[in-house]
Amino acid sequence: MTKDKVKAVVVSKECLMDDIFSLTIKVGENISKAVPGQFIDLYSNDKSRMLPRPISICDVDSEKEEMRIVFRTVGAGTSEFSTYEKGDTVEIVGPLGNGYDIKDADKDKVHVLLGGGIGIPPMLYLAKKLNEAGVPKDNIKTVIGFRDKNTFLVEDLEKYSQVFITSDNGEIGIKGNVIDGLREYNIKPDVIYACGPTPMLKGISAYAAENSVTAYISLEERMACGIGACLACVCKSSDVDGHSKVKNKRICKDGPVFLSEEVEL
Amino acid sequence: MTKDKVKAVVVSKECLMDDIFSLTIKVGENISKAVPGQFIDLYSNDKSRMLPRPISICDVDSEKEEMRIVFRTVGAGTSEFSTYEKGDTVEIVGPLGNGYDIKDADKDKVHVLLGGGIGIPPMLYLAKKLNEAGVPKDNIKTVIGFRDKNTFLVEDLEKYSQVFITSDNGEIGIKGNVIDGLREYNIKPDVIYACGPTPMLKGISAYAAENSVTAYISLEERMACGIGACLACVCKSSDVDGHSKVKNKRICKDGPVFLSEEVEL
Amino acid sequence: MNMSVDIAGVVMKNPVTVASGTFGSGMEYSDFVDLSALGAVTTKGVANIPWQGNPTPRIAETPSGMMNAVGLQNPGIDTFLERDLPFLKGYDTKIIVNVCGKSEDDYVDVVEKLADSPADLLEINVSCPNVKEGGIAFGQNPDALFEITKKVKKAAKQPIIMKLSPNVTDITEMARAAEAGGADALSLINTLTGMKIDIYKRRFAVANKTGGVSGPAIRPIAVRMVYQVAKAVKLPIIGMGGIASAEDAIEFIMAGATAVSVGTANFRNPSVTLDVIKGIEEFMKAQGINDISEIRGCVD
Amino acid sequence: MNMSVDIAGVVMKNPVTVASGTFGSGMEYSDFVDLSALGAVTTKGVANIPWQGNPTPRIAETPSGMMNAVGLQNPGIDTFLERDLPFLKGYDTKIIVNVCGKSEDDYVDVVEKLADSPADLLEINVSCPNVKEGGIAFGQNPDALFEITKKVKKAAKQPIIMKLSPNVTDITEMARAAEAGGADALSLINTLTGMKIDIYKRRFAVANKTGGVSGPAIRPIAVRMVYQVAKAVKLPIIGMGGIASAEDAIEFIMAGATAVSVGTANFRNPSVTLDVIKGIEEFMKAQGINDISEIRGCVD
Ligand SMILES: Cc1cc2nc3c(=O)[nH]c(=O)nc-3n(C[C@H](O)[C@H](O)[C@H](O)COP(=O)(O)OP(=O)(O)OC[C@H]3O[C@@H](n4cnc5c(N)ncnc54)[C@H](O)[C@@H]3O)c2cc1C
Ligand SMILES: Cc1cc2nc3c(=O)[nH]c(=O)nc-3n(C[C@H](O)[C@H](O)[C@H](O)COP(=O)(O)OP(=O)(O)OC[C@H]3O[C@@H](n4cnc5c(N)ncnc54)[C@H](O)[C@@H]3O)c2cc1C
Ligand SMILES: Cc1cc2nc3c(=O)[nH]c(=O)nc-3n(C[C@H](O)[C@H](O)[C@H](O)COP(=O)(O)O)c2cc1C
Ligand SMILES: Cc1cc2nc3c(=O)[nH]c(=O)nc-3n(C[C@H](O)[C@H](O)[C@H](O)COP(=O)(O)O)c2cc1C
Ligand code: FES
Ligand code: FES
Repeated sequence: MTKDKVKAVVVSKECLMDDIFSLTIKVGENISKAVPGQFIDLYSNDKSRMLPRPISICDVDSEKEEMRIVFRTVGAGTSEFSTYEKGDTVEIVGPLGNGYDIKDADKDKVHVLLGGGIGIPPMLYLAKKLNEAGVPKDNIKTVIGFRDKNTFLVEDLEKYSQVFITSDNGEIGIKGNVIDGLREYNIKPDVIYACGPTPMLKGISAYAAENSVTAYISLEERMACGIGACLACVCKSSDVDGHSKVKNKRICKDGPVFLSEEVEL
Repeated sequence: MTKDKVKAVVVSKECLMDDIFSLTIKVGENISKAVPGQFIDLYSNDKSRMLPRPISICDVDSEKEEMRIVFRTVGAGTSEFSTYEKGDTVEIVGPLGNGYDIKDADKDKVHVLLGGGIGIPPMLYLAKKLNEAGVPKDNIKTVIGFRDKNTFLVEDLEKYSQVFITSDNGEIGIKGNVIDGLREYNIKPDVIYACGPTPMLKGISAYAAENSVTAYISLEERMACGIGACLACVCKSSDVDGHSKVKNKRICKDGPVFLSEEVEL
Repeated sequence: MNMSVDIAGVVMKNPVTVASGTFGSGMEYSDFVDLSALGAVTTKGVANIPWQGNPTPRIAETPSGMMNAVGLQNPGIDTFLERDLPFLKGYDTKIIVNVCGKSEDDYVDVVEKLADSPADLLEINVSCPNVKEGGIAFGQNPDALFEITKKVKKAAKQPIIMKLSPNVTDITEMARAAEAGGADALSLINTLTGMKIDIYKRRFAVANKTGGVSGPAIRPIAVRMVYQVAKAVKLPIIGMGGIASAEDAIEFIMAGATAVSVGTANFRNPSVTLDVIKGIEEFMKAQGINDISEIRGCVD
Repeated sequence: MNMSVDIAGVVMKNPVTVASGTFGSGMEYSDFVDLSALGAVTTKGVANIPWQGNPTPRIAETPSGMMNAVGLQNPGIDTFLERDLPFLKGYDTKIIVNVCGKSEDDYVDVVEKLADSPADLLEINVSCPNVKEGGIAFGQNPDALFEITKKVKKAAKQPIIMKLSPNVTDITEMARAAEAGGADALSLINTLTGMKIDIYKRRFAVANKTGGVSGPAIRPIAVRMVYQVAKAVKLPIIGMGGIASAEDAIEFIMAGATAVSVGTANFRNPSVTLDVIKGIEEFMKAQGINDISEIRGCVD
C-alpha cells in the first residue's frame, strides 16, 4: 500500500499548437521522483468514461513537486483535459511503468533522442536527465519529426540538447521522418531513445539491428488497469514473458520502454 | 420548431442553507416569459447522466433575462448543479408545463400560498406575479413549512406577501405543517396555491374539498422527456385524460399544477 | 450524395427515425424538430384498445442510460387513427406505426385497422419487457415469433417490421424465425431487462420491479446484435440502442443496419435527431461517400 | 456488527471480493490495497497450460463501461501454483481461484491440481465470451452446464462456484442446471457480448471483433439477474457487474447476493475495494444493521 490515486491541482494550461496542450500539475513528492519514459494515468472527471488515459511525463520540477504533460486532443478524454484551467483538479496515478535506462549514461557517447509527433514530449525530461547525469549537450542529439511547420517543445529541448528537425511535408527542417533526419544530419548514435508512432519505431528497430546500436523504444497500447494486472496492453516479445510465459509483455508494467530487440512490432 | 435546448450562463450561486442552493442564470428572452409554477429541465454536464432534472422557476427578472432557481441537493445531478460557479454554463430547456392560473386573480380575495420545504421556491415568483397583477400584499398570505429553525427565502417572500412560518419541530413559527399553520394563524383562503411533499398536498386537497376552496397543487414525478411524449410522469386523474384516454395525466405537460379535484393522490 | 434508404420498398429520405415510445407521435417534439427532416417518425406502441400502463414510478436513471416500465400506455387504435395519423400526415416524412398487443388477435386487430391509413410501415413490438401478457412472450421463443409473424403478415397491408428483443441467448435464431414467418424487415434492439433498487427505501426504483434498460449503456450490445443479424438474414434492419450522435448512427450502419432509430437520446437533447442527420451528412462529405449504402455493413 | 458472510462453508470477513481478471492475482494491486482487508481475492482465470490470449487491441471504452477480449491469457496452473498461490497465502484473506478450460478435461485437470493448494473456493468460468472453444459453449446450454458442473464437482476438493453468463434468455434455467449438477455457489454475471466499431478506420475496436461489456453500464442487468436467481435456487450468490461503490454493492446484496465482486471499477480507482468495504460498514452503522445478512434479499 505504497501507492494511491491522488488529486492533482492544475498549475497552468497552455495550448502549444492547434490540438497540442501542455498541462502543469502539482503532484505529491512521490510522483515527482519519476524517471524519463514513465507515464501517469489521468482519470476523466466525467463518470461515463471509466478508463484512465496514459500520458507520458514530459517534465518534472521536483522542487516545486510539479509535473508537466503534453498531449494531443484525439478523443473525449484528452478533449476534457484540454479544458482544464488553473485551480481545477484531476485525479492521477503514477508514475507508472519502466522508463528509459540512463543509469549507465556515458558522457562520451552520442545519445540520440528520436521523437515523432506526440512522442516528442517524453524526450524533454529525458534530455534534461541525461544532461543532469553529466552528458554534455553536444552529445545529446534530439531529432524530432513534425507534420509541417507547426512545431512544439523545440525551445525547451534546446536547453538540454542539440535539436534537429524533420517534417513530413518539408516545411521545416529535413523533409522526411526522423530516420531520414539521422542520415541527412549525419548523426551516428551510440544509443537511441525513441518514442513515436509504430511505423517509426519499426524503422528504428531495423536501423538499430543493422547498425548494432542499442535502441530503447517506447510502445503504446490501450490500457485498463495501467499496473500490469488486466493483460489488456500486451505486445509480442521475443522471449517468454515473466508474467504469463507466453511471449506477451505488458506495456504498462514491463514497458512502456523496451529494448528494440525485446519486442516484435 | 419554436423551442430549443439552450446554454445558460451562471450569473451567481448562493448556498441558502446546508443543502439548499440558489442559482441565477442568464437565459434567453423566450424563457424569461415563464409564468409561476412552470419549471425548467436542467441537463447534467456529466455524460453518464442522461435524464434532465426538472426544477421549478423561483424567480424571473425579465429585463435582465435572468432566472433564479432554488434546489436541494439530493443526488448526483443536484450535487453537480451545486458546484456551478459564475461563468459556468448549463444546458436547459424551458419553460415547461402549465403554471398556476392567476388570470382571474381578484384583488379582494385572500390568496393563500402554501409551500413545504423545497416546494417553497415557486411561491416566490407566484407572490411577485400576484402582487404585480394588483393583489395587495395583505391579500397574499404565504404559509411556509420548514423542518426546523433553518429557513430560506423568507425575506424574499416578504417583499410580496405576508409570510407565516411553521416548522416540524416548532423551533420557529407554529409547530406543525402548513395546514396547522392555516388554522393557527387563522387564515381563511379564497384560493390556494400549493407546492410541497405529497402528504402535504393530500392534506390540502382534503382541506379544499371540505371548505369548498379552489386549490391549485403542483405535483412531482420522475421525468424523462419533460414535454409530454414519453408517458413517464403520469398521475391518476379524476377524468379521462386527453392524451391516452385512461385517466392518466402527464405531470410535465398537463401539469405540474393541477386543480386539486382534477387528480387523485 | 444520396442519404436515402429503402426499407421494404418504402424510401426514407435519410436513414434516421426515432425509437418507438420515446417520441410519442411526434406532436410534442415538433416544437423542437421539423418532423419533415426525419427519414421517418416511429410512433409509440398502439394497441386495439386504450392501455393504462404501469403504476409510477415508471422510470429510473442508470449509468449512461435509463430504465423504463411505462407499460405501453396508449390511447388505442381508434384515437390514434383519428388524431395522431392525420397529424403526422401533415409532414413530409414516412410513418412507422409501432403495434403492441396481448394476444395474436390483438395484433391482427390493430394491423387490420391500419390497412387504409397513411401508415407506411408497421413495426410489431413483440419484445416489450414491461407487460405481463403478450409482448416478450412472443419475443423470446422462436416458434411463437414465427407464428405471430405469419399471422400479422397475412393481415397486414403494409410491410411489417418485427422488433426483436435482446433478452435472448441467440438473436440470430429469432431473426431467422421472423424472416421465415414473412417479416419484411427487422428492428432491434428493444430494451434489456434490468432492475434498480433504492437501498435507502429498500424498494425497487420502478414500481414494476423490472424495467427495460436503454441508452448509450446498451449500445455495444445492440451493435453486436445488429452485426450478427445482418449476417444471418437478408432483411433490412433498423438498428437502435443508445444512438446519441452521428458517429453512433454510422456505427450501426457499418454493422449492417439500413436505417437507425434514436430513442433515449431525445430525452437528453430534444433536437438530437437533427444533429444526427447533419452529422451523417458531414461524415459522408468528409469521407467522400456518395451513397450511404456504400458503408452499410462495411466492417467484416 | 457482523459483516462476515459464508459461501459454501468458507467464511469471508466481509462480503467484498474482486471480479476475476480485473485484479490479476492481487500482486500489482497490493501496492494500492491491503489484500488482507478483502473478504477474498478472486484470481484471473487459470487453465491447465499457459494461454496466449487474443491479439491486441484487447479493450475499448464504452459508455459507463468497457469491452474486453483479453481471451484468458494466463500462465497455466503450474506457474500459478508455484508463484501466485504462495503469494496470496501471505495475506489474511480467502482465495477464490477462477478456472477456465477448453474442454471438460481441461477444467478437471486444473481442479485436480488445485486439490491440495491453499485455494478456498473454485470459481468455474463457463461464461467467457472471448474464447472460441469451451467457455461460453457450456454457459449458454443448460444441459452442457449441468454435465460440466457434475464432472467438476466430482473432481474438486474445494466447494465450486459456477460462474454464469448473462447472454441467455433465461438465467434461472442456467442457475437451476448448475444447482442440479452439484454447484455449491453461483457467481454472476460475466460480461455481456458487445461490439464497437471505429467508424473512421472502418474496423472493429477490438481485434477479436466482439468483446465482453462490463462496468456500471451493465449493473441494472446484473442486479435483475441476481434477483431472479436468488428466487430460483437456494445456493449462495456472488453478485457482480458494474459495482463501483458501497451503494452498488448493497444493491446486489438487497437483490439476494451473499457476497459481491468489484471488477472494472478497479480500473477507475485502484483502491476502490477499500472504499466499498468502508462504505458498507458505514451504511450498516447508519441504518442500525447488526448483521449484513439482515438486508440480504430484503427487497421483494
Ligand atoms: C504509455 C503511453 C504514453 C502516452 N503518452 C502520451 C503523451 O504524452 N501525449 C499524448 O498526447 N498521448 C499519449 N499517449 C496516448 C494517449 O494515451 C491517448 O491519446 C489517449 O488515451 C486518448 O484518449 P481520448 O479519451 O482522448 O481518446 P479516445 O479515443 O476517446 O479514447 C478511448 C480509449 O482508448 C484509449 N486510447 C485511445 N488512443 C490511445 C493510444 N494512442 N494509446 C493508448 N490508449 C489509447 C484511451 O485511453 C481510452 O481508454 C500515450 C499512450 C501510452 C500508452
Ligand atoms: C416539476 C418539478 C419541479 C421541481 N422543482 C424543484 C425545485 O424547485 N427545487 C428542488 O430542489 N427540487 C425540485 N424538484 C425535484 C427535483 O427534480 C429532484 O430533486 C432532482 O431531479 C433530483 O436529481 P438528482 O440527480 O439530484 O437526484 P437522483 O436521485 O440522483 O436523480 C435520479 C433521477 O431521478 C429523478 N428524481 C429524483 N428525485 C426526483 C423528484 N423528487 N422529482 C422528480 N424527479 C426526481 C432525477 O431527475 C433523475 O432523473 C422538482 C421536481 C419536479 C417534477
Ligand atoms: C420510455 C420508453 C418507452 C418505450 N416504448 C416503446 C414502445 O412503445 N414500443 C417499442 O417497441 N419500444 C419501446 N421502447 C424501446 C425503444 O423503442 C428502443 O427499442 C430502446 O429504447 C433502445 O433504444 P435507445 O437506447 O435509443 O432508447 C421504449 C423505450 C423507452 C426508453
Ligand atoms: C479485463 C477483464 C478480464 C476478465 N477476465 C475474466 C476471467 O479471467 N475470468 C472470468 O470468469 N471473468 C473475467 N472477467 C469478467 C469479470 O470477472 C466480471 O464478471 C465482469 O467484468 C462484470 O463485473 P464488472 O462490471 O465489475 O467488471 C473479466 C473482465 C474484465 C473487464
Ligand atoms: S493495462 Fe492492465 S496489464 Fe497493462
Ligand atoms: S416526462 Fe415524458 S411525458 Fe412527462
